Amino acid sequence: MNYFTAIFQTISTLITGMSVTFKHMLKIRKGNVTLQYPVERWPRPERDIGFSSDSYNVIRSRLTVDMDDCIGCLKCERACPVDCIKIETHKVEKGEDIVEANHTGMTSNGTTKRLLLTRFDIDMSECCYCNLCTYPCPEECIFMVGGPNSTRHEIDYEFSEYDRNDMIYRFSKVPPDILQSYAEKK
Amino acid sequence: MVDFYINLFSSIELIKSYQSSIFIISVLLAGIPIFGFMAVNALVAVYVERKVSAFMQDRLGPMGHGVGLHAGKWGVLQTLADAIKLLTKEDIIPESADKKLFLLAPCIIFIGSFVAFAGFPFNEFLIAADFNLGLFYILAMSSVGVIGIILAGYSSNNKWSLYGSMRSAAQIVSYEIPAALSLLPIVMLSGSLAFKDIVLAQTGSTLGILPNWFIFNNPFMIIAFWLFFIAGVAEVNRTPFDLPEAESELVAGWMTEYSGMRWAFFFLAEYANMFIVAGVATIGFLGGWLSPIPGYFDGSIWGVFWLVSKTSFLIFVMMWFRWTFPRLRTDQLMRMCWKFFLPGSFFVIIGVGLWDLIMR
Amino acid sequence: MSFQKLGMELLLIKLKMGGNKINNQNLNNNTDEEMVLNIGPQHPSTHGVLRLKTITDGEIIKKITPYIGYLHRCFEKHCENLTYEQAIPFIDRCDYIGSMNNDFGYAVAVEKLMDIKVPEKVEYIRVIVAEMNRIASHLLAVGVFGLDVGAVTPFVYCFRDRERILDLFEMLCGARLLYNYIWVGGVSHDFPIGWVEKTYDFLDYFEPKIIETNDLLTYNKIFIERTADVGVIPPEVAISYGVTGPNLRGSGVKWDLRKNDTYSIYDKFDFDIPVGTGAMGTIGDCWDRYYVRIRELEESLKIIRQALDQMPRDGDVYESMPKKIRPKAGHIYSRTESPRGDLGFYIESDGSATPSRLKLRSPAFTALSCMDEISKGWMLADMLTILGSLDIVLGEIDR
Amino acid sequence: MNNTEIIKKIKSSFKNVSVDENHSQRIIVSSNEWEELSKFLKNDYELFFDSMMCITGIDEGIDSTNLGVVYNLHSMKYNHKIEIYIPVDKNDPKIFSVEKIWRMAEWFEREIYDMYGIVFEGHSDLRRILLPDDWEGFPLRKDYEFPKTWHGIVVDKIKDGWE
Repeated sequence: MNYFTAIFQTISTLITGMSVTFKHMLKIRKGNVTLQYPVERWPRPERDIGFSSDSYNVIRSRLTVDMDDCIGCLKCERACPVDCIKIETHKVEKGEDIVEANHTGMTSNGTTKRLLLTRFDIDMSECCYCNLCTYPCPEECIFMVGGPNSTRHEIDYEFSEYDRNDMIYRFSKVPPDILQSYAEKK
Repeated sequence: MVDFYINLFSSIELIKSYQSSIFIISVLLAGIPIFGFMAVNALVAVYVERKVSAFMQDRLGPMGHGVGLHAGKWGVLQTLADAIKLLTKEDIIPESADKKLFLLAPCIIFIGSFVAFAGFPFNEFLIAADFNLGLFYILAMSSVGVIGIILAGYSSNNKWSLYGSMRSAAQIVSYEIPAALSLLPIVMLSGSLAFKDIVLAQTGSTLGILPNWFIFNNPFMIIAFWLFFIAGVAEVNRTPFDLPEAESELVAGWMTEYSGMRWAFFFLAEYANMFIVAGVATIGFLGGWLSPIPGYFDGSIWGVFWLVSKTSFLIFVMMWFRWTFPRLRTDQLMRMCWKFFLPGSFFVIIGVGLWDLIMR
Repeated sequence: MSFQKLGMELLLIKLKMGGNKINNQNLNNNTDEEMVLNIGPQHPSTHGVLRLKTITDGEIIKKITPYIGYLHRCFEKHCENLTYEQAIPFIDRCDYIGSMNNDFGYAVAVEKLMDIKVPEKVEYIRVIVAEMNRIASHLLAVGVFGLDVGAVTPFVYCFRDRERILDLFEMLCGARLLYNYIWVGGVSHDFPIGWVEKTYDFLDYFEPKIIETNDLLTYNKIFIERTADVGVIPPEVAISYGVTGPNLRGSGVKWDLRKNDTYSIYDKFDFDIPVGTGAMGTIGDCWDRYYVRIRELEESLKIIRQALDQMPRDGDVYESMPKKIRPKAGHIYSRTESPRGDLGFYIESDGSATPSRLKLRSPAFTALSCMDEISKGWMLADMLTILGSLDIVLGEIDR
Repeated sequence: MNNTEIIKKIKSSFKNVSVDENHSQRIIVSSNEWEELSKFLKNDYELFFDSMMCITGIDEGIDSTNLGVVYNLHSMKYNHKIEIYIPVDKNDPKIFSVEKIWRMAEWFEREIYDMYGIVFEGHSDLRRILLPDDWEGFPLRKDYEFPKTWHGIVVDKIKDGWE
């Protein structure tokens, strides 16, 4: 008797399974979940945290620094668990503005800038997108792009490069002659 | 077809005297279309398989937006692109492989399915070599491939390949028996081994509306059909019987070490075998090239259409199986063959015999 | 020179060079019938980079020696040089399928060490995200188990549903897989507006999908044949080997840290602990382990629904977050229920900002260690079924 | 049974067991008594520690001469726990293997051997588990020095424009 129940069970359960897949095949127009990637893009999640959007990062994406606001406090460098941020600073005499190096005395929060950032490098190939560096920043000048910040920087998921060295983002734009003069002073 | 060409060429005065060359040319003329058909069949079937699997899994499968950049509208050029890729790929032969056998194996597998096609009729006239033992011939030829599989597994000098080929040999040899036995009722009902006679025995209608196909002949024939079909699925190594290549167990089974064109030959043969199994089931049980509405849409062209569409439906069912079921284990596979399929096919033979004796 | 002669020359050269001799040493003095088969590190069903050296007799497994460490990332050494906050991204990467649960376990451990009481809202948020992550993890386990047995379609269905959870997580914290969301003393941010409603939508969407998976895979006769009675872990063996989580419950032991050694606010919820009953074969077989996971999906849904209903809507999630994490000198061993079982953290602090020792007791590590015991005598195909049913994550085993 | 009762019970049978001064929940045992104590913990009817939760190796610091092993035990039957600390000498780290008593110790002890070099006597298969077989040194010891090369491969980071 077991013999025939086994046959019956086999046939009935297999037909149940086949009906499931067949239903899915018929309903493909409604049910398909494929995203045809280069044409369709991943929708950006709507994240309204209720915070002021300027200070908030909704997406773990590319890190960006507003060099106008950076005061060189090194908090982000210390917070990074993978050491992918490297900052070098030099003391500038009070009141000296170096416009071409984004050193203009005051940040948008009203803090006086005392240090000239001769180097602010982020190696995005090492970045683990943990977002830990953005929280301690007192001037909110390091952030991940996208979301509300997309007004300032366009959202970008696939920032691939052909050369590995291009993944090192150099934010400091100090002209070489000024860099030279500071190197001599040191 | 071969006979037709020989007659044709013999009637031409100019080349009448070159009998041997006429034979070779005729065979080539009959054989090349088969090769073409196999290639086209594989191309189409791979595309359909991808689409069917994708739709069953809520995906879209190969898609494209414009020729050149992507694989055409709905990805129709995908398999063509794959074929070109396979043709241009490096052909790797492992250093410690038995080189001669390694090169020979794909040829044998391909020849196995190619030769089986020679006896396969597409309609009443379209058959490469018509002979009165068609069914028997195809059954015999479809097991030639197993030699190639064993050679491929042995010569690769790879443990996965060896496992795959051992499983495959056991599986194909065992399932030959129920497959052949479940075809016996057809021979009993039609009284012939030739495909033409088998199909001709299915003309007309039964029970008023239904076509007089063998599957509707009596309840035992339905069992016989499914027995043959499932045994056929096992013979062509498709899920749930894909143990020889079991990708999650044996990496790729007996074709682990093959690449490029040689691997493509395996693929070609697999889809050709699927077509043959589905085609034999169609001819034997589903009326071959006869139309499903008795008396209408019959004729040579319609015949090809009906045969190919019925066969395609059966191939679709095979794909449906594949994308629904898990895989069996070796001992379960054997148990299923010897404990269920073999008694089942004997039961069907007896049943059909008694039915034929009593009802007619 | 004739071709024949050339052929002879070549043959002689070949013979002098040793010919095609294959280096075929008998490994470990096996008898003729035994064969050493290396499964992995590159193999489709090893769930990562795991190497199993198996001694087989035909298809029958005689002995299995797992070789792990291919994914070793010096996690424990690394943590000794990181502050407590910085360790969280690395803990995420241990069990990358259930990152939220890892963070949860770590946060609970450090909070116990520092005597922090987190606000109720944070507890609710943590429970909700951890259970969501448990669903995601179990979906992967179920789907991949199907794949190991040979069914491809359930895998895709499971990933389709898992993707929805990942979408919700992306909306929640911006990351899809490695969240860094649960922090010591709180969470990185509150639920965004509309997240709760979307989660309710997901729960409604997901419930019928479990039935579909059952139709397609769980009660499939071939699947039952493949998994029932295979790879039985008797309860005493499971306890002795430290096998925990769904694998232990599959063996019929009603043990769940969420109920038996409760942490956070799990005592506020009403849910069952599914155990293996041997419905299709023996208690503790692969099918039981699989089915416990399926049932746990339902239980997790229950917990999420209750938590969403009861959760206080207002409150600050940063309230109890310490400015600097510097626990006093001491140690703690704390364990939580991750999707794979007991996830233990042994943390020893010397009063500085970095732990002096952080040990992660991985549940998959113990599950894999009993592989040899339970899969002896089964066939090659069964061995991979058993491996799939244990639901290991190599990132967590190798750390 | 709560923690103090368990400690009392153990102390009644084993005189040399002491309670850790810094961490009051755990008890300290010398390594030569561990063999008997482990069997007692497993087999005693009232204690019945049938499951080992975790085994952790510890380096007490560069100044100390001791390594240590922490055993976290748990009883599934009575749902009580105990933590046992066993200090071993850094120069000759040897400890009784509990592999036969709690089977999960097999891999955990291998891992501790791998990371700290503590030899577990009586272990059936004491090899490195996470690191390669030819690794030198025991990385989780506090005085471990990172190798500069491994099989001729330079370990130091070489990257243009970085440091």
